[in-house]
Amino acid sequence: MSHLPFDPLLLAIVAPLALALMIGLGLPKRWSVRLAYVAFAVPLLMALHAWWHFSSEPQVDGYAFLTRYSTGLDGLGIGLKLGLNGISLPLFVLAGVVGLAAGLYALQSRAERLKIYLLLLLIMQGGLMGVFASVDVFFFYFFHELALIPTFIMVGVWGGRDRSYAAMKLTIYLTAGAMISLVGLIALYVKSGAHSFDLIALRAHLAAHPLAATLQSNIFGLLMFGFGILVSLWPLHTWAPLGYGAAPSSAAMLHAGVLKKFGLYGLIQVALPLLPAGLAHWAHPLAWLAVVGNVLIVGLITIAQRDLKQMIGYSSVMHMGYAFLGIATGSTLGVGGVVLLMVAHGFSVALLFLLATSVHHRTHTFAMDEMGSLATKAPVLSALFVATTFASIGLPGFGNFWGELTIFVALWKFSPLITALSVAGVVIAAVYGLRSAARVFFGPASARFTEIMAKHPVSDLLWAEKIPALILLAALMFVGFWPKSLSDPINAALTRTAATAVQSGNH
Amino acid sequence: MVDFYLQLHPVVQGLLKGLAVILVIFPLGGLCSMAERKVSAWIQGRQGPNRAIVPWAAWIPVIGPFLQRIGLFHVMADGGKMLFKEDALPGHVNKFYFVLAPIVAMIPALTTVTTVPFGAYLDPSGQVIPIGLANVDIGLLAVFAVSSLGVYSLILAGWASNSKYPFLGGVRASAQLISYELSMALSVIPVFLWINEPGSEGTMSLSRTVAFQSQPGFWGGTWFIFLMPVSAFIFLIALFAETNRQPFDMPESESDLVGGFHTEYGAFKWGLFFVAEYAHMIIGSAVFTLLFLGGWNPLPWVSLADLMNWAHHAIGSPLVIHPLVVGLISIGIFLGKVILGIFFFMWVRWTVPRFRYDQVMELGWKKLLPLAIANLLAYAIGIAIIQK
Amino acid sequence: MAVKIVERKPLTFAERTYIPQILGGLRTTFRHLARRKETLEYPEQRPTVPTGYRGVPTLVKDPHGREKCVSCQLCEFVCPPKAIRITPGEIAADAPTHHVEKAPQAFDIDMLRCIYCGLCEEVCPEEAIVLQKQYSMTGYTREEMVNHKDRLYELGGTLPDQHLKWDKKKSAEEHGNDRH
Amino acid sequence: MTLEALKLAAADNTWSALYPELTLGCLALALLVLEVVLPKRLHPVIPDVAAAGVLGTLVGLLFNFHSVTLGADTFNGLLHHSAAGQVMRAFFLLGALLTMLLARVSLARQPMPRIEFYHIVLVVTAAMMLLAQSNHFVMLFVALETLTIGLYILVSYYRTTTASLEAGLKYLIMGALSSGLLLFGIVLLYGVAGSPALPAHSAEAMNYGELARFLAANPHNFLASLGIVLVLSGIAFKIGAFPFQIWIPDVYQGAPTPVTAFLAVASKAAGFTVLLGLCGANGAFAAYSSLTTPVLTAMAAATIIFGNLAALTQHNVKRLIGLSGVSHAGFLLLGVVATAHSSLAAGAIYFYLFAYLLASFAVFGVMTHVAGSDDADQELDHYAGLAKENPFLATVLAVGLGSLAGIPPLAGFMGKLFIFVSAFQAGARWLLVIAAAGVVVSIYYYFGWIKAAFFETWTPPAGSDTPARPTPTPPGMMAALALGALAFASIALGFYQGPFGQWLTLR
Amino acid sequence: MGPFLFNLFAVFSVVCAAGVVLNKNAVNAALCLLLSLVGVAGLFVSLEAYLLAFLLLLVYAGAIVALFLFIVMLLDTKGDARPTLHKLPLLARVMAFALVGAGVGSFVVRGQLESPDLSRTPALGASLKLYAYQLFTTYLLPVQILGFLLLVAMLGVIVLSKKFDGLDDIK
Amino acid sequence: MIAPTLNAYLALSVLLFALGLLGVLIRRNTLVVFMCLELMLVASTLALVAFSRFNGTMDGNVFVFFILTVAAAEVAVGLAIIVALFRKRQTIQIDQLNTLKN
Repeated sequence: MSHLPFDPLLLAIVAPLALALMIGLGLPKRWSVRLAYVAFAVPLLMALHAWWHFSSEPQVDGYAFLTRYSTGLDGLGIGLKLGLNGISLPLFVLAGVVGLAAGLYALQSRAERLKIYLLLLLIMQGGLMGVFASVDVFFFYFFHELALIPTFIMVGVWGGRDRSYAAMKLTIYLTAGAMISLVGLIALYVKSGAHSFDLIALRAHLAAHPLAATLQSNIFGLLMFGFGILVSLWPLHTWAPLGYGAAPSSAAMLHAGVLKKFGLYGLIQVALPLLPAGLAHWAHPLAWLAVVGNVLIVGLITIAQRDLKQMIGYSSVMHMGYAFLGIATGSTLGVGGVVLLMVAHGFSVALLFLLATSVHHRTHTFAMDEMGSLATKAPVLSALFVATTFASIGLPGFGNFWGELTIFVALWKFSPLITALSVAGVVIAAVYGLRSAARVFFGPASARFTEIMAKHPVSDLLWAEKIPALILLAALMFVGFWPKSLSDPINAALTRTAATAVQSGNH
Repeated sequence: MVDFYLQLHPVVQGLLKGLAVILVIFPLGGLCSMAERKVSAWIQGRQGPNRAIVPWAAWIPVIGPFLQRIGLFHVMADGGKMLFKEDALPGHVNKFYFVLAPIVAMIPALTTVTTVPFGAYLDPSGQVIPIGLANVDIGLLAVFAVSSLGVYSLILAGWASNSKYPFLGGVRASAQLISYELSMALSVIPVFLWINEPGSEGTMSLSRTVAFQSQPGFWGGTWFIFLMPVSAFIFLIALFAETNRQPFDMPESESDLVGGFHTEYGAFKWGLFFVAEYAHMIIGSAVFTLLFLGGWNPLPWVSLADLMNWAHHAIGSPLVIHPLVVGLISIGIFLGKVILGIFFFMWVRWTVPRFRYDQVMELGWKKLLPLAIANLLAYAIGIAIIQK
Repeated sequence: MAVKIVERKPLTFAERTYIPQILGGLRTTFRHLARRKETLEYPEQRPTVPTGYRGVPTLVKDPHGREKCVSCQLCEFVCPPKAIRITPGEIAADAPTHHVEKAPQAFDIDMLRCIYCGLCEEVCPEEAIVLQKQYSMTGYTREEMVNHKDRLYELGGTLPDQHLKWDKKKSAEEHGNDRH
Repeated sequence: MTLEALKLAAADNTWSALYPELTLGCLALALLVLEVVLPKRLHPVIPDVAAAGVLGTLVGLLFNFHSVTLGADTFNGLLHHSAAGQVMRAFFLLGALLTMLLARVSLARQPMPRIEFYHIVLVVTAAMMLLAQSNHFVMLFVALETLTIGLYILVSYYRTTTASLEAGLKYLIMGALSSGLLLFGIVLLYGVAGSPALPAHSAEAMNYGELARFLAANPHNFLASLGIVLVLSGIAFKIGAFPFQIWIPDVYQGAPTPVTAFLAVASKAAGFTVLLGLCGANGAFAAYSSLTTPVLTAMAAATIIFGNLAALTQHNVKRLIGLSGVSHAGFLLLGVVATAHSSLAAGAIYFYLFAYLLASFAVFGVMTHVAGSDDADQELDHYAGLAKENPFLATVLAVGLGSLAGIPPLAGFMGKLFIFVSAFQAGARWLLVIAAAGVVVSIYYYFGWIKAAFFETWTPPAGSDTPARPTPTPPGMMAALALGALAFASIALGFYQGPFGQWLTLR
Repeated sequence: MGPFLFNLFAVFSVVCAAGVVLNKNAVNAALCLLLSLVGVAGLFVSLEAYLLAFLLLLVYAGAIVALFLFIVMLLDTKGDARPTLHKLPLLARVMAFALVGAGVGSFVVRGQLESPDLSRTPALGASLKLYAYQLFTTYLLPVQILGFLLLVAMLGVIVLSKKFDGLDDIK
Repeated sequence: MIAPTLNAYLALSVLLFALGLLGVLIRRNTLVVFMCLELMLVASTLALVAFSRFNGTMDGNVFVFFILTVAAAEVAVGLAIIVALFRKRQTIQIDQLNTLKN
């Protein structure tokens, strides 16, 4: 049991939501801001607490901190069941860290109507914590949507160029994805016959009574495409760069960094263990889609980008291709790599968005052609940006490296051809990453940037920006230097689920 | 003769009945018009029509002058005039409906007569058998239903005339007739509540109401006018309104509408309206007699059977209780009451001035209807207590 | 003097129902029903004509059967509806009444115009025009309704007064006015 | 028929079982009496009396939820009391209460008399409550007609505007036509089921139970089938299902906004209670499910498709919400289709209806406040910049629309989820696909509305001869409280269903 | 007598009903409706439902159609000003005819019911008492509801057509 | 001569109903449309009475009461609406009632 007199997971979810509610009911701005620090910190503290105590906690089927709260739908097998296993734990921590960083960044951003902005961000944060703490598939989905809604509004209200169009497109794509995955989940629920959305119960039930192979592949297809849209699987990815390009930085950080991982997380936690035959059916199509679409095509498109934020958006889409590849392998190694990549990419992409916004504050543009020589004015910013770019390319020393490496290793077994193609992607990533860094920070300043610099004095990163950036960078480096701290529980959990999956796959 | 009649084809029987009705109602209507002239004259201290006579009647010593004095031949003269006068059809009217309206006026007038029993005879076992053309179980409802169709003639006449006064008359008529139907129907419900005691066969038959009023005993012998004066009062007023008689003759009030719905009519078509109005009056007072005045019973607490038995004892001849005699006597008594009723209509006409139209509506909706409802409630409760 | 305002009496309930009033009316009319009829059955019964009745205007003669009218035309002028038309004529010189000078050559009274006002009678200095008790003048044509002189005399007849003004005048002319 | 039999029959008239309806009836009469008795300056109190009475009835009903008559037939089988009936009673009372609250706002802008409105609402509500419990065609017809005729009046209540009268006339003609169809269907069923030549004929074939017995014994009777189809089409009119939805946009637009809300929610719900009573699992037509299921399935599919597609192009929000209501009817029909094979379906429909009630009234509440004196003229443009002018209304609107769209943390999502689950349980997969697509499409127009309120600013049209848009009425205390409560309930019911959820899922 | 009356009234009511549908003039249509109702009332009589027959006359013919006629005359509409038949309405009309025709046809072909022997089935509709018993015991609740319905209808008509203070839409 | 069987009555009532429906579909004058609606109701009552008579049941006859009352209320309200609308628009042709358009 937890050493705390309360449920840490529930607190992590409720704290931001409670503050959001209070703000909604009219808390004064001063208090809102003060309490927001607490509300963003609490989830991280709870996540760290959980991480610290994870191994020492009693576990049920790999899950620790299990508690169940009835919401009145016990008859349907729905209940708020919270718990963490080896896969969700890193992501839970990720959510806490990125959430805090995004929150801190938002608090210093002086956005107009800050209260509402905070409110939405807090809802997002609460939802994110809920997504990864839910054992119940229904609530897992539910919290995701809860976190997703504020994104639309934030893009629509605080967004940049084309925000109205972007918000609309985002909403429709993501809702469509959510609907498809919902249908898949319902299908799973109804066809499993377990009368429960509880993942543990479902797994146990399906281990005993596996579904027919065609059914599995159908449901897997629904989940794959549904979740795939949410994770920007090619060719349904077009919302992502547009949305990220328009989104305010904190929203983009949280969404790209954490929320987007929901789809992958769902595939790993739900689809892989429960529908092994489905994966077998879909693995190759998925892998080809990912490598050709996400990695190569999107990679090439990324190179062609002129807009910094869009570039980051496309790069994020491209990295998701690796994650899909890892899932397609279905092996413990590959999937473990995916989880690692998810965590590392979460940190790195959030940091990139943060830094990109900071760049914008100084250059008043996202167009890379109109920048240059920022390093001379803002050395810390450029250092951080370059480091993060390295991380995102997958250079050793950062979490991404380990993730990608394990995926490639696992992929080799799956298909050498695809491996070769995907490795080519790394080269592409290096090209656009380094080129962008070079364009923005080095080389001669463009005419326009000179003009801007003349008007606005360009400073280096302020402390208010530095702190969230450093938190993220620290986390990124931590994963890079000590991946074992994550991979152990991941592997343990994956082995456990793989065992059940193999069991049911044999039927 | 009766046997011969019964052997006829039903359709022929029906035709004969219809013919009888026409043959009775038309002259009756004429007689009523005569009566109206006489009564109005007498009330105004005049002699009334008393001059016209045809030569052959003048030769009859006493009767001839008498008929002349009471103005009988005026009726004939009028009838002849209406028949032979030029029947003008104004150019601006809707011809079809203009011609149709008076005919429509006659339909309810003639149809309702069939459902009204007008006499009774004693069968060998001493049972009182009512005489009527059609004895239907829902008699009164039939009368109401068919007479409610009378409104169409007024609406059509008013509309087809294509002229504003007739139109106003038609509009007034339709509103007035519909308005008063309500209180009329409500006012008679206590009567039927009273006669349909629990366990009996439910009926709305008019002859049954008469039979009830001829039963021995205090309640049974009472006429309903004593038992339910308010009902009778409401019914009477509504009857005035339904027949468009003064003081309710809004549809043709000559002081503001020239001639009302029949302004454009003349000659025979006008005559039909005229006859229809009197037919309605006859039927109205017949129904009133049946419901509230004991029908063919001679006096309150003295039924027809009592009278005939007493006469049988007094005279001793079995001829007295021969069905034909009893029938004639009962018809006589009944007709006497009906005539009294018609007289009352005329009496009121020459006493009470005409209402204004808004007064008519107010009286109907704001006075009579609540009164009728209150009356109904009171009797419903009272009857429930009495017949417990 | 202090003004005293008399309050209007509100109607009592019975009065507001109007039923007693209507019953009263019915009683009144019913009483009339049985009363003796006031109607005069005209051709058979005739009204008694009172003295002073202004009936048909006629011309009268004196007890000697002579015309009284001297066609002074006063009646013609006074007649409001201008119903009278007189054509004066001379009296023949050999006539015994030559001294009267004028007599109507024609005297028409249009009965379609006459309003029986009696002004002609009043104005006549000779009392030659007199309203009779006759009240019914009928005819089939308009012409028939114009009373000519002979018809007027026929209707009027002789006025039986012994005054005989013109005789006195003549004798006074002849014998001197001894009375004066 | 003897006196004793009569007394027995009369004894079955358990008036005490109808206390909520009787209260409403007496209250309605009391309003008229009060209008006469009270001096004119006290008349504004009368609507409050009505609302308080309804509230009292609602509270009384909830406290006596498990009254003694539950599960019994009263009034010689005219009525059947059940827990579902109690729930719907509460539903209609709530609907009436909210309608009255909206009417206070809306009627204040109109020169029409007030008290009659409340009177009619009360009577109509009582009729709906009886309809929900009717177990006999005579009762059904009489209650339905009382409800419909009351609504004719309410729809054309703002007789000073042509739109209201036109809407009233259209509703009248369509409503009367549907009544005619329904009636003829009833007559056919009654006649066939009473035919002595057929097995299991009954002298009291208007009773659902007797009819169900007859239909079970005569599975392929042409006349009975015809009757069923006619009855269904009559009901389809009331709920606005395809192809009988043509009246919806016009009538919704023309009717006074509170009445539109009442129509959209309560009237539709009444139609569905009838439909459930007839086509539900133990309904009168259960034996003919081979006929009703395809009919209803086709109807549901067409309704969803039509409603959503037609709503896409609307600019008048009343038409928009009307057509979106059509698609909601489609979702509910989906639930009705599922009742035959899913125990959850009926509960799902009830939940959906409740969620729909909360969300719709929230939206209509905002519409009432945004509308000007011309009630029919409520364009999407009028909402531009609402978030700046009145953030409270905008938030309530967003919550309401979100719930209608079925966005997760809100009650509407739970409703859709239940419907989808039950539909999947019943095997209506293609319907489910259509429904899911419908949800995505619906997001577009709902979000467009939210977008107008939040993301756009009002600019008067170029040709400035068009009059300025109406200024929103700031909500009064009661209205604000009610709207806040509705929005809050929409959110809370999404998270926590409690005893209501227990009842739904375990029935 | 029976068949004769049936055929007479049936033909009469159908012809008049067709008159309602096809007549250009609204007044004619209303009168056709009236006659059709009279025909139906006659059919009721031939079915021995006397009370209903006369109620039909009293309520429908006496009040409802009179009201119709009243309104038709008040509004003085000049018949159906037939609009030129556009393509769609024409199509709709043809479809309407086809639909209704097909419905009636299929009904006549397939909707056969065995006709019970009339002499052995009791004519319950002839007895007034039964109506009363049913209305005041079994169907008491609907009767009460109808009371409210009528009240509501009355209020509605008042609201929709009365002249109120401050409302100048009715002169 | 057609024998007055149940089928005959039924066919008759269906015919009347269909005529009413047809009128509702093809007529443009709202008053006439409304009349046709009433015709439909009457056709239903005819079938109801016929069924009651031939099946020897009572419910149908009683139902007719309710139908008649409902029809009366419906007509009253409907005509009030029509008159009110006519006062506003001076027309009752369905085609011309097009205030409500998107």
